[in-house]
Amino acid sequence: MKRLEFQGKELFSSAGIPVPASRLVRVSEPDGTPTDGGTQALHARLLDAVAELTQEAKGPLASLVVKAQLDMGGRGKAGLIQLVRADNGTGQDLASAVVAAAGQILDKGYRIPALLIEEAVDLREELYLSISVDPCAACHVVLASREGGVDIETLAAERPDAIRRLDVDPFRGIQAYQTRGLAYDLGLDKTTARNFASLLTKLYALFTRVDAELVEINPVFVTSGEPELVAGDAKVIIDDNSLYRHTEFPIEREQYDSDAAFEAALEGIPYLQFDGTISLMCAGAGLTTTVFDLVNYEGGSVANYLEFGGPNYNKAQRAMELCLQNKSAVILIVTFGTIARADVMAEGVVNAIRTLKPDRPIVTCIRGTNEEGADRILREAGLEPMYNTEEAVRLAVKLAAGTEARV
Amino acid sequence: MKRLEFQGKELFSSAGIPVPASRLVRVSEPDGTPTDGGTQALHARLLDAVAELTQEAKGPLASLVVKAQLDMGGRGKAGLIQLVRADNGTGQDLASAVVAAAGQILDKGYRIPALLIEEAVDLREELYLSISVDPCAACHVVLASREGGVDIETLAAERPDAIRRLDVDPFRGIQAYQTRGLAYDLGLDKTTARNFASLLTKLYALFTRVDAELVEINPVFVTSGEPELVAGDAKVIIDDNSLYRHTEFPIEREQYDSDAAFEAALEGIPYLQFDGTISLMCAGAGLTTTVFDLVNYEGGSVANYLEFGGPNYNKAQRAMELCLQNKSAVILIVTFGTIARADVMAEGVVNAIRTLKPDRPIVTCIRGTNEEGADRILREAGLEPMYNTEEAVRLAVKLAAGTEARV
Amino acid sequence: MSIFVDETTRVLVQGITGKEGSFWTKHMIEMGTQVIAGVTPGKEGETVEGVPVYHSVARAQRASGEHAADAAMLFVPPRFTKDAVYEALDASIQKIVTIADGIPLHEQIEIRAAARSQGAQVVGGNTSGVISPGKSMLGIFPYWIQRVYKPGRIGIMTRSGSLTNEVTAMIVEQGFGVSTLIGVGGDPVPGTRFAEFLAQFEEDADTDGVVIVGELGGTMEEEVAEAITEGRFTKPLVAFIGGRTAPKGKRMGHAGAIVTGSAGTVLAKAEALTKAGALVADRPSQVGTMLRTRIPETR
Amino acid sequence: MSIFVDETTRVLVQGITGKEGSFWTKHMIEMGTQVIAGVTPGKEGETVEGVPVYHSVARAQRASGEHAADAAMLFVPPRFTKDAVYEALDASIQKIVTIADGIPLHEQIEIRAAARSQGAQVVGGNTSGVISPGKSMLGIFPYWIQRVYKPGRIGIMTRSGSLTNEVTAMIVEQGFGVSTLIGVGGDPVPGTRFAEFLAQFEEDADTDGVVIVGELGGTMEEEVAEAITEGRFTKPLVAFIGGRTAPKGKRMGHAGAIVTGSAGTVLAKAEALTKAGALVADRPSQVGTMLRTRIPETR
Repeated sequence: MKRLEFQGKELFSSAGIPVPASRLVRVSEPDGTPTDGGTQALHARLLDAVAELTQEAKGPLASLVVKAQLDMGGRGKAGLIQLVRADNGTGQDLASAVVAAAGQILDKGYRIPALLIEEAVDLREELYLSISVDPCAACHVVLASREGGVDIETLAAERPDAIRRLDVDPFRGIQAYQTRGLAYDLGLDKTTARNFASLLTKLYALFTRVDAELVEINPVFVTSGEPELVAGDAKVIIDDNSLYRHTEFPIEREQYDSDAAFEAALEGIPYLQFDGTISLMCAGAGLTTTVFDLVNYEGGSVANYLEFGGPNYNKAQRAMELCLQNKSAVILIVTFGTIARADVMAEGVVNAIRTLKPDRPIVTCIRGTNEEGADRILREAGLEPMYNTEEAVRLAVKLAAGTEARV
Repeated sequence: MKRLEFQGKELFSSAGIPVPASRLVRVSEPDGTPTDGGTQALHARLLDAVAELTQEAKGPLASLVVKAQLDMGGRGKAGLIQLVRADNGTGQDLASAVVAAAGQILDKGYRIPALLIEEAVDLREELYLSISVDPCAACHVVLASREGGVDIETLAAERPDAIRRLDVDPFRGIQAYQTRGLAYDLGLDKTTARNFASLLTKLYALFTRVDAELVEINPVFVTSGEPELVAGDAKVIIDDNSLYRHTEFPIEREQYDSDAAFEAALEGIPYLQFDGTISLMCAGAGLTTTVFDLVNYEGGSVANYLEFGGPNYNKAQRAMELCLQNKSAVILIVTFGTIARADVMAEGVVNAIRTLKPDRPIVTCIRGTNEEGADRILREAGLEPMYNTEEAVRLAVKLAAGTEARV
Repeated sequence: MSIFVDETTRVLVQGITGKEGSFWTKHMIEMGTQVIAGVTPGKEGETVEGVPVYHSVARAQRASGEHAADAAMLFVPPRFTKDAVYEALDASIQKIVTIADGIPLHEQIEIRAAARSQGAQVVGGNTSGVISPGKSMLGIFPYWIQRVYKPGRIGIMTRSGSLTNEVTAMIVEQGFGVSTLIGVGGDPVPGTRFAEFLAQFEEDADTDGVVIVGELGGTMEEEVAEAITEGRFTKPLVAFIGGRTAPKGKRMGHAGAIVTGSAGTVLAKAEALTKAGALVADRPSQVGTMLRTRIPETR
Repeated sequence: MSIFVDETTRVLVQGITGKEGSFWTKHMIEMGTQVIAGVTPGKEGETVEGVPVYHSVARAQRASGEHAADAAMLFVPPRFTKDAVYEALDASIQKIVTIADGIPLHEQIEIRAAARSQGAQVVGGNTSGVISPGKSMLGIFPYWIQRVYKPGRIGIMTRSGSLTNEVTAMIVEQGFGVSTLIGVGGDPVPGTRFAEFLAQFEEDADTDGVVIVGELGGTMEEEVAEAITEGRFTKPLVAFIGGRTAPKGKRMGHAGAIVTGSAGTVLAKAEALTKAGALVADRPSQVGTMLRTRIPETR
C-alpha cells in the first residue's frame, strides 16, 4: 500500500525525521466524497493554512510550495507541484499566490484528494536516501546519493557510481558504524555526516516498524547555514501482506484511481484499471498477466486486470460486478486451477450471469481440477466453454472489435 | 543489580505476567531511613493492606502470605515467609494473624526494608522457569521444570533430567515454536501449554528489555480449576554494565547489606562486607580475590573486599574511608597495575593517610608501572613498602592477630 | 531420478490436521510421497491418513529416530510460516516447501536468510510446491490431470501456478513429460531462486532440458542467463516470461512482478537469456515446439 | 614464533585519536607492533604517531589495499564496543582485541555470537589484551617491567590483569619467559575462551608449556581440562585459580567470577584439571616451580 506524501511525512514526523512545516488542505475526504463547501470553502482553507504557517514561522514567509497529493510519479514535471512567492511580479501577496497555484493544479484534470502547503526550505544541496529489500542477498538495502531530487533509476542507469549501497543484516538491524560509514563515504562533512547517520537510523527504524517495502526520501534537503537534513518528499510503501498487523493503515478510497479498484482492494481482489475493451476475469497472477499480453499481441485492449483465483475463487459474482462497472465490450474468463476448483468457478460464473444479467458477451476457458464438472455446468447454462487460451483470447478480441457476434 | 521480589513483580506486571494480588508495606524507605510512625503505624499499614486485599478479592479471604523483602536465598526456611489463615486455631482473624506474622518476621534480626502481603494462590502444581545467558554457546538459555519451588541447583545436581533447556539465538530472539515446544516437552496439557508459552514469551521480552542477567520465576503457580500461570516469586538481576541506559533502576540503600557497600556502589567501587579483621584495598579483581584467598590460607580473616584499581585507581581516599568504617585491625593494600600507575596510587594512599589519620596499621605492596616512583613516595611518607604479595599478607595477618606491632 | 524429492524422500507435514493439510496429505501419499510424520501442536497421538501426529517437529524427529524426515511440507497460514520454517530448520530439515500465500515481506527475507545460513533450501511461499510426477509430491498439484503431470525428462521451474499448468500442457502435447517441477513461488523474496536449482538439474541424469516460466520483475531470469553464460548449466533451456506488455510501475500479478526503471522488464530478461543461448517463447504455445527443436527425440 | 600476533601482524587501531588510543599506540609501536592504520570517525587525514587516520575501518582497509590490516585493536568505550567489533568483522578482520571494561552483558553475547559466525576471534573485553613479548602487543601491558614481560617459551592465558603480573613475575623468576600472553578478560562472556586458543599453543613450535590464570565461576577451566583429556592439548599445563575461599553466591571480583551451586567452584575446577593431568597451584608463588618440574631445562 502506497502512502501519499503527506501520510509519509506524518510517519516521518512520528519517527523523529525532520520535515518542512506544512498544512494539509483537503479537496475530498479520504472516503472520496468532496470536502464540504465547494471552491469558496477550499479557498478559505488555503488562506487559513497560509496564515497558520506564517504565524508558525514567526516572521514573514517569502515562499511556499503547493503540492498535489496523489499517487503519481513526476508530479513536478506535470505541474502538480508549484513554488509560489510573495513578490512574483504580479503584485499579489503569498496567500493569493497559493490560491492561484492551487487552482491551476486542480484544473489539470487529475483526481487530487488534497493539497499540501509547505514551507520552502532554504537549501544548499539535495541528497537521495532509500531503504528496500534485496531478494537475492536476503537483506535490507540502503541506497544513497549526493545527487538527490532526480529520478534514481535514471541516475542508476547513467551514473551508477553516484549511488552508494549498504546491505543490512535483517536479524541484527542497521549498526552505527554502517550509517556513519555511509555518510563519510558520501563525502559529507562531519556535521552533515552526523545528521545523516541519525536520519538513516530513524528511517531504518520506521522501515522495520511499519513493515515497509520501500521508504524513500528524494530529495533530502541539506539546509543552508548550519546543515540540517529535512525530508523534501516522502515515499512509503507498506507491504500488503503485513497490513493485518497495521490497523493504522486502513484501505481508503483516496489511495485508488477508480471506484472499482478501491472496491476490489476491500475484497482483497487484485485489480488494475485500464481503458480498453476487454475485461479480464482470470485466475492466477501469472496466467492473468499472460492473458493480458496475449490480448495485446492479438491487437485487443484490456479494460481491467482482475484475478479471482486463489482465495477468491468463489467470488465470481463480486468479480463480475467489478468488470461490469467498466465500459468493456467483452468479459474474458481464463483459469487453470488446483485448489480453485474448475466446477466451483464455473458454478460461480453461471450464478453471477443469472443474477447480474451482463450486457456483454462472456468467453470462458476454465480448466483444472474437475474441469469435466465445469464443462457440464457451463454447457447447461448455455455457454460454450473453450479449452485453448490463445483461441479464447482471439475470440474475445474479435468480439470486442465487433467482428464476430456471439453470446 | 538484584531487584527485590516486589520490584521484580512490578516488572512482571509491566510485562503482562500475572502475579498474585498484593500490597507492599514498608518498614523503611528505599534510602534506608525508617518509615514514619514506628510500630503502631506499621500495624495500621498492615491492617490497611489486608482490608484493601479483602475488598479487591470481592469475598472473604481465607489466607494470606507475609513475605520479607530482602536479598537473601532460603527465605522460607529462615521463617521470613509465613502463610497465615483466618481460622488457624487461635481464633484470631486474618488481619491480626498478618500483624502477628509480621512481628515474628521482623524480630528475626534481619535488615528488612519492607513486607509483601500477598494473596495465597490455590494451586495444583509448581513449575520452575528462568532465562539467563550461556557464555560458551553465546546464546540465551531458558531452563524449565515441572518441579518448581525447590532449589534449582540442587535439582540440577540430583535429577538433571527434571530440567529442560532451550537455547535462544540472541539475534532472532525466542520463537513461538520454541516456547510451544518447551511447553509440550514438559508434558503440560494443551491449555497449560498455551499459557506457559505466553508466559515465556513475555518473560523473554522482559529479559531483553531490562538487560537482565537473570529472570527467574520459582515457583510458577499452576492454579487449580482452569489452569492459569501466576508468578509465585520474582528474581530479576539487571546487568550492572547496562544500568547507564536503565535510569528506572537507581542504586538504593535498601539493596545493600551495609552502608559501606551502598556508598561503594554509588562510587562504582566493587565492595563486599565481611566480619573479619583485615580490610582489603587492592587493585584488580583477580588479584584482590587471590589476596582474599591468601589471607584465609594464612589464618587471617577479611573485614571487607574492596577494589580500587581500574577506573577507580585515583580514589584511594574514598576507598580508605570505606575501609575505616569497618572494625578492621589492618588495611592491606596490594596492587600490580598498568594504567593504574603505581606512583599515582601511592600518592593517593599517602594523601589519604594524611587526611584520614587512620587508627590502624597499613601494609602496602604496590607494584606495576612506575613502581620506583611509588617506592619513593611511600618511603618519604614513612611507610615501608613491600614487594612480595605473600609476605605482605603474612604481615597483615600477624598484625591483625596482634602478634606483631608496626605502623 | 529427479531432483529435490523422489520416492525415497521422507516427508514431515506441518499443519497436517488442518483442512488443507489433511486433504493434500492424502493426495501426496497417493502420489507416492513417503509422509512419515505430521505436526500440529496439541494434537500429538492423533493420526491423519495413518500418519502419526506430534506436538512439534523436534518431537516428531526424535520419535522417528534414524528414519527422521529430510523434508518438511508446510500447510501453515502465512503469518505463522516463518515460525514453522524456523522450527523445521532447527530440526535440521534441509528441504522445506511452503505454499503459504501472503507471508509478510520482512519475514520472507528472514526465511531466506535463515535457510541460507544453514545451507537449507526453502521452496515458496506462494507456490504449488514441488512435484516429481510418479514419485513424490510436496505441494498442491492437480497431478490427476494427465495432460499436464505426465512423468518424463523435462525439468520445470516456475514463478506461477495456473500459468504453469498452461505451459506444461503445451510441453506434454509435444510428447515430453516432467522430471521435476519446482514452483519457486510468486513472492518478491522466494526462499530459493531459479538459478539455485540449476546445478541439481544439470547433474540429474534423468533431466534432458529445463523450462522456466518467469515473469516481469526481479532478476531471477537474468541469474539463469548468467549461469548458462558461465557454463554452470549446459542442457537445453526454454523460457516463457509473462508480462511483456505490462505497464511500468504497476504491480500486475504477483507482488514480485513489478517493473521499476529498465530493470526487470521482460525485454531485458529475454535478451539476456537469448544472448546466453537459451530459447525464449513469446506465447505458451511455443514452449513445447521450441523444446522439440533442441531435443528432437521424444522423451 | 608465537600465537595470535607477531611482528608480521598488520594492526588497525580503532579509536586511535583518543587519550588511551594514542598513548598505547605509541607503546604498541615501541613494542614492535606493525600499526598500519587508525580509525576515528570525522578525523580522516590526521596522523597519530605517524599512523594515518581514517573515518571508518572499511575506508582504512580500502586505502591499505593488499596490505590491509589482519587484526584490530579497539580503544573504544564499552557502550560502543559492539559497534566497533561489528565494524571490524564486517571488514573481514578475523583477530580483534578490545580492552573495554563494562560492555553490556547482552552485547558481550552478541559480540561472541557474531565473531563465531564468521570464524573470527575477539579477545576481551575487560582485558589487558595480547602480547608476544619482543614481537608485538595488542593491548595495554606494562611490557617495560622486565621481571614480567621477558620473551620466552611459555604461553599464558588469563582472566585477570594485575593477578597475571603477579603470576608471570613468578614464572620469570624461575628463568622462563613468555611466548604469547592472552588476557581473555574478566567478563562473564569473553569473546574467546581459554580452550579455543589451546590448538594454536599446541601447534606453536616456540611454546613449551602453558600457564592458565583462572578464577572461580564459569566453565573455562573445565573446558581446558576436557581438551587435555581428549588429547587436543598435550604440552605441560599449570593452572592457578583464584577464589578458592570466596563465599558462595557473592559476586567477588570480575562479573564472570560468581559461584552458584556447585558449578564453578575452584575446587571443582582444580579437580577437573588435576584429573586431566595438569598441575594446579594453590598460590601464585608455586606456579613457576611447578612449571619447572615439567620443563626442567631453562627456556
